Amino acid sequence: MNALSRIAYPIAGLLVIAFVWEASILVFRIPTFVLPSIPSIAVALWNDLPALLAGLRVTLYEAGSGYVLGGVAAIVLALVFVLMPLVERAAMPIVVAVNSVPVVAYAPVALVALGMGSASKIAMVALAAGFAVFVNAMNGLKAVDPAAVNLLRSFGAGPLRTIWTLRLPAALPAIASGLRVAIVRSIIIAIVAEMLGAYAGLGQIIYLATQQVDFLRVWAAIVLASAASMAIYGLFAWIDRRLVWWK
Amino acid sequence: AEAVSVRLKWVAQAQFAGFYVAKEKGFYTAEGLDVTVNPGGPNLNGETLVASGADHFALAGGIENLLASRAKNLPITGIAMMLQRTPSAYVAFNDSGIKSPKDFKGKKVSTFFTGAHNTLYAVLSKFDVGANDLSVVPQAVSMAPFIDRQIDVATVMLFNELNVLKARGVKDFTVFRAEDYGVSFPSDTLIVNEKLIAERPKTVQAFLNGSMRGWKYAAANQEEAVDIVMKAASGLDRNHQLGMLAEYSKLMVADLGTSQGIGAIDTAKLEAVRQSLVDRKVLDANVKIGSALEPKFWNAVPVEYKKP
Amino acid sequence: MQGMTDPASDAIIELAGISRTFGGGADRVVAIDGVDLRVGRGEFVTLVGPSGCGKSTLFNIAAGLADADPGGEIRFGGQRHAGRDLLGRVSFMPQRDLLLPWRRVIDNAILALEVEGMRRAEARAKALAMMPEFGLAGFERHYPHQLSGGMRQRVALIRTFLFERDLMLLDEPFGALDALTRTMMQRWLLDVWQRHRRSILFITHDVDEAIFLGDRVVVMTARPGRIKMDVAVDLPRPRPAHVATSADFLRIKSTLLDAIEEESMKSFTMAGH
Amino acid sequence: MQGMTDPASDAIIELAGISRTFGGGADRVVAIDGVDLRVGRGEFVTLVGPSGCGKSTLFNIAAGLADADPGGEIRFGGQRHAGRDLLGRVSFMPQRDLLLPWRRVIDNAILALEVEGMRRAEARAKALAMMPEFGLAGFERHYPHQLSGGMRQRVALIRTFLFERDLMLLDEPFGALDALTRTMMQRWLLDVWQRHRRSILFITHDVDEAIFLGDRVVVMTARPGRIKMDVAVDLPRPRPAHVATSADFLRIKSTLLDAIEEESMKSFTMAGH
Amino acid sequence: MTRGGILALQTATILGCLAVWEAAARIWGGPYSVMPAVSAVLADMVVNHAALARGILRTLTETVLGFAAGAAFGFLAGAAFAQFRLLERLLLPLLVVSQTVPVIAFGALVVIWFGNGILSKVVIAFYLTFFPVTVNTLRGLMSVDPQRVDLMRSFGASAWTLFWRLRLPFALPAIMASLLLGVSLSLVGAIVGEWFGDTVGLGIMLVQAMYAENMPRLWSIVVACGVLGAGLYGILAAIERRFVWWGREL
Ligand SMILES: Nc1ncnc2c1ncn2[C@@H]1O[C@H](COP(=O)(O)OP(=O)(O)OP(=O)(O)O)[C@@H](O)[C@H]1O
Ligand SMILES: Nc1ncnc2c1ncn2[C@@H]1O[C@H](COP(=O)(O)OP(=O)(O)OP(=O)(O)O)[C@@H](O)[C@H]1O
Ligand SMILES: Cc1ncc(C[n+]2csc(CCO)c2C)c(N)n1
Ligand SMILES: [Mg+2]
Ligand SMILES: [Mg+2]
Repeated sequence: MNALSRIAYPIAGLLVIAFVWEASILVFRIPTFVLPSIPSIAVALWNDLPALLAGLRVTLYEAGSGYVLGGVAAIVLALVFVLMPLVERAAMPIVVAVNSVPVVAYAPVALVALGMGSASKIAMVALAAGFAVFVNAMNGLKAVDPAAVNLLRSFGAGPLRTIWTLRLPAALPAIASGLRVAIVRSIIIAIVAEMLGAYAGLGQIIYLATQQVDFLRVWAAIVLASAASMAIYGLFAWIDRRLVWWK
Repeated sequence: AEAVSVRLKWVAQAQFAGFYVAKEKGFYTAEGLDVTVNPGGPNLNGETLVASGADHFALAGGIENLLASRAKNLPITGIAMMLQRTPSAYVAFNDSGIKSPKDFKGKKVSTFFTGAHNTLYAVLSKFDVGANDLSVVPQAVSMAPFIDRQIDVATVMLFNELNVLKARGVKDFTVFRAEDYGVSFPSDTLIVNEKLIAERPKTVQAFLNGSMRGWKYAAANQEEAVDIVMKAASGLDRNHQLGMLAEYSKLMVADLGTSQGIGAIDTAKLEAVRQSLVDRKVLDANVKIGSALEPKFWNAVPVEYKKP
Repeated sequence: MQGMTDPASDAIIELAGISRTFGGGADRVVAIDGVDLRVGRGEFVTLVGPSGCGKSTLFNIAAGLADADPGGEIRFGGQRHAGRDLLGRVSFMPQRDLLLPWRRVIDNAILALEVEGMRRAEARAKALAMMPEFGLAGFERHYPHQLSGGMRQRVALIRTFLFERDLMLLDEPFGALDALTRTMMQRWLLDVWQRHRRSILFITHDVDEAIFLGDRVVVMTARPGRIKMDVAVDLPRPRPAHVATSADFLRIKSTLLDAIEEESMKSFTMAGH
Repeated sequence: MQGMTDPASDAIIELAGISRTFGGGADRVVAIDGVDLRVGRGEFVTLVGPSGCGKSTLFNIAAGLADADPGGEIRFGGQRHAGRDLLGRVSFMPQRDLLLPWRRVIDNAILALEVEGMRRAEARAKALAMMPEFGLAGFERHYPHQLSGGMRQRVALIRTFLFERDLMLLDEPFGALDALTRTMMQRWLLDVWQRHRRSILFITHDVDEAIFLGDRVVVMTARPGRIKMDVAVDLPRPRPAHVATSADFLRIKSTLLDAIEEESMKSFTMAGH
Repeated sequence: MTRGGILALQTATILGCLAVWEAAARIWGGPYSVMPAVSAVLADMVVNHAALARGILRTLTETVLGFAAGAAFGFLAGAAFAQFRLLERLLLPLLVVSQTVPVIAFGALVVIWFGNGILSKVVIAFYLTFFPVTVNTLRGLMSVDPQRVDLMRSFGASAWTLFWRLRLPFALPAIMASLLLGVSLSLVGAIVGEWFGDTVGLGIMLVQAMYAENMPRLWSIVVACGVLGAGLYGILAAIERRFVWWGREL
């Protein structure tokens, strides 16, 4: 697939969405406060752009920081677990339990403990993004041919070396897949966390606009968030394709 | 019976006791209605739900929210005002040196940007404090930032956050009521879709009759009302709910609420609010109170259903 | 668990009473059962036996990769060892090539060197020099999936040879090679062995190869694997190609074939159990 | 693209001018280059050639799994075919066993039958009957990772034999087997071939095996693979084991060895390019 | 290590963590601390057990239904994309777009389109679940060993057979990983869904406790969520260990 079609198909897809959107407004007579027309959203986006971009910056900062923090922590944790099976045995139930609490359930705790600033959002994003990466990393690190592990051990390779030379490269596709799913989720979690209480960010803008019945602004903020997520996802998909170079 | 639904502005709690009581006591059935009470939640907006027809009625936000909705041509109309007085107030610790809203100047003040911020600005303007003279930040969920003194002044709902502070044993703080400075922003508007008014005015009347009756009963029988609410939404803290209903009732029966009845539409107050919003340029001058509210249904509610 | 040294022994490795059982219940398989085997310093021992008799299992134990059932004893360099101590001290070539799909040929070849900590450039230079001799010149930058079966095996061979240890355990290292490539690899191996005085334990299915290469040929029984026969090959070295037609060679071969045949037949007659 | 029938030909498969190039630029490898090869109906043709010369590549093309470079022609049963048409019409055993790790031995064995749509119970019964003959009795319920290398290969063999087609393509089917097991498998194969009049194309590295089994032995050149030599083996069948010491056999063997040696050497001298 | 030993180790770890928590809460925490003592949380759970049980049951139902729908759709989409690459190129980007939209911003739309009942919660749980399943199914199906594909094709396997006999088993480990993730997301979806107007469920109890700043209550619900999530995760993990034990071979 060449670069052109890689862009062309999503754009074709977006055009289809746009068409269905506008058509259903006309056919089903959907009022603007339920589904505004695309041009009116575009106008709102344009008019509010400075404020929205400022919000986006905050959201991306929180999402990015949390993502990096959570991603790194998840991979490190997965590596530790693979390195030390006893630790894995002991700690896995705790990790599963902590991870099984939906991030939104931590939101109140995070807000009260870490305040309404960025710290609480970063913590929540780290937790959510980390889990996605962790599950895939564990899966990838463990799905290694045991015979290959034995070969490396016969060369005198210790557990660290085995991880670096064998498990990590073998797990790369799975980790990349986790990272890819996690990045979009990071942005959403940041927005959701902001909706529950924040000083700034797209989520806060969306929450306030909802309360103040400024539906065009809600849509403009969401379109901006989606566009940013798409762009970042595209970038990651591109990197991901590079990662699995040997196939 | 005719099925209709009402959307609350928040999750089930004593703030909405009247609707639950009316349902439980058969006041709606007596009017020939089968009412579903739909709770709200974060990111739900009663104005939109009623405008779209998803719900027939809603207990929506303050009058400023209704005016803003009208400015955006949402086909909704207010038919009653539950709170005759501003439900919000401001708290500051005594040792902060803040003695009056004038002292908010240069301080960090948090408030709900859900409409309550308009009240704050109106209070401040009484003291010639401009928006740029202090730092106003959004307030959410928790009073912790205030208790931990990260914030100098916080906003409280008289029927909710203030009770939370008291229950937690927080002392030595002063409450600044907007009302005390002549800022009266009636709140908790009961709204209905325009189309329903046009097509089924009897239904609107029936719903309002039952609701007012329910509210009157709830205000008069608070213990029982809270029990009814708690049956609808288990897991609530009873004492907290009792406190909520007590305060809520006070705001409800204040001013016209006493003289004319619960839910009265105080046009003079509303006009003052409208003017302050227009002055601050957050509302288009073309939006008139008359186009946003329709008092005829409330006027037709039998007096014994609404007069406390 | 390193015990006392036994100066009397000049064996590099000595296995005594080694057994290994897999699974339990209905699936229980006794792979090897009380194997005693020693390889002297500088000795080239070849190991033959019917398919599935436990040769690879024995190798895994000798390389320190798998534990034997309790009761046996492994001595390495005269000292008693628990299996794991041997990791990194034995140059082991497994039956499957186990090339890493994400590494180019050259980087698969230097895997052991990398583990040892050699600088990559240096290791690559060393491996690069061996490529032509192994018929892989021009394929250094290919990935394993772009190679033929025999080429993959040769990459695994280079990888093993670059991991220079006193004892080499080679599990059918030439199985996928054609006759001539195999002959060339044999020459190469003998050369390395003689020049560096390595000790080699070598599994093969080719009796000719076993005799041609070995100082001794050890025959294993059908499963459960035991040592059935241990034949010294007293042919002078270097052995020319036509040694395979010599009377001595043929005599040994026929002894071995009889032994193997007897054992192989068991695998099939046991069959009807 | 099925063309007209050529009644004059009694070949089951005929390859004409088949080439295959991999990669491009610096990595370009011409694996095979203009191969002409025909296998007659009921004929047993063995194919030998240096490692990496393109034998497996040729098989993949003949089985319909890979496309040849444009220009060549494949005729199957007298009709011209595009490669893919041959899928499902040729019994193909690849060089690697490719057992499915999640299936038990018995279920790996019946894979082809299952694909054909046979009822599982029936297919299992068929496979079960073959287990003892392949020395796998008692291992039906094991998983592939619990088997030795040679046992895995035998499971792959059963899988192939159960897929009964007029043409069999076997890529080093006995590579991992010991001498005797190999002999037994050879007998088995010859039996199937003769009883059912199958046609077989068989890759091996063992020249003895090539001569012992084949009606013709085809020798390929070093890469790029071409047909170097096509030797008819006019030894009467059934061939006893000791045929390997007969003068005719040895004559053919020496011809072949010379040819292979010449080609193999190229792989290594080309090396220094 | 024996089964019993592992269990003992795990129990000890959990009890140890709880003990540290309790001690820390008693030393540093007050009655309104963000982290109340374990004992306080337990006491609240006892007091509130009836509501808690009702909440768990409701949320569990929503989660399971949403998860089942999401897993099924995610799998079908991934399988369809693997089979028809054109479909993938056309539609996968749209699914990606869908995942960039924060649903909870659309409370009103969800209510307008899916009503106030359980359906709207299930839809949101579904919406959060299906994407990782789609991605991993696609990835798992595409990463199948090409030589094994060739072998099956040589047996004349149809695309259908190839899928059931080879691609699917090969992809199962990756699919299972996504289900483990998906079940947690499904729970998130159910909880968030309850915020759109409901009276029963852990999500709504969470909101109530949150705005009343009732920390022991909040934690008792967090614990309930954790138990629920861990239970669902545990069931899936057990299924994985039992049925999808094969990894990959080089
Ligand atoms: N992981 C395992 N689990 C169960 N049984 C096993 C396992 N590994 C090997 N076995 C069994 O042990 C026996 C010996 O296997 P091994 O691989 O040592 O044979 P081998 O002599 O190397 O055979 P080949 O010549 O075919 O490679 C076989 O019967 C095999 O089924
Ligand atoms: N997918 C591929 N990409 C690039 N090159 C390939 C690929 N497959 C095979 N080749 C090249 O084609 C040549 C022939 O390979 P093939 O597997 O046909 O050899 P072979 O005769 O079967 O060898 P062997 O006896 O070692 O199995 C080799 O040089 C190999 O590197
Ligand atoms: C008019 C009005 N504004 C703010 C609050 C305080 N409050 C209670 S719940 C909640 C979340 C909003 O959805 C907030 C901010 C209130 N009770 N009423
Ligand atoms: Mg073996
Ligand atoms: Mg080959």
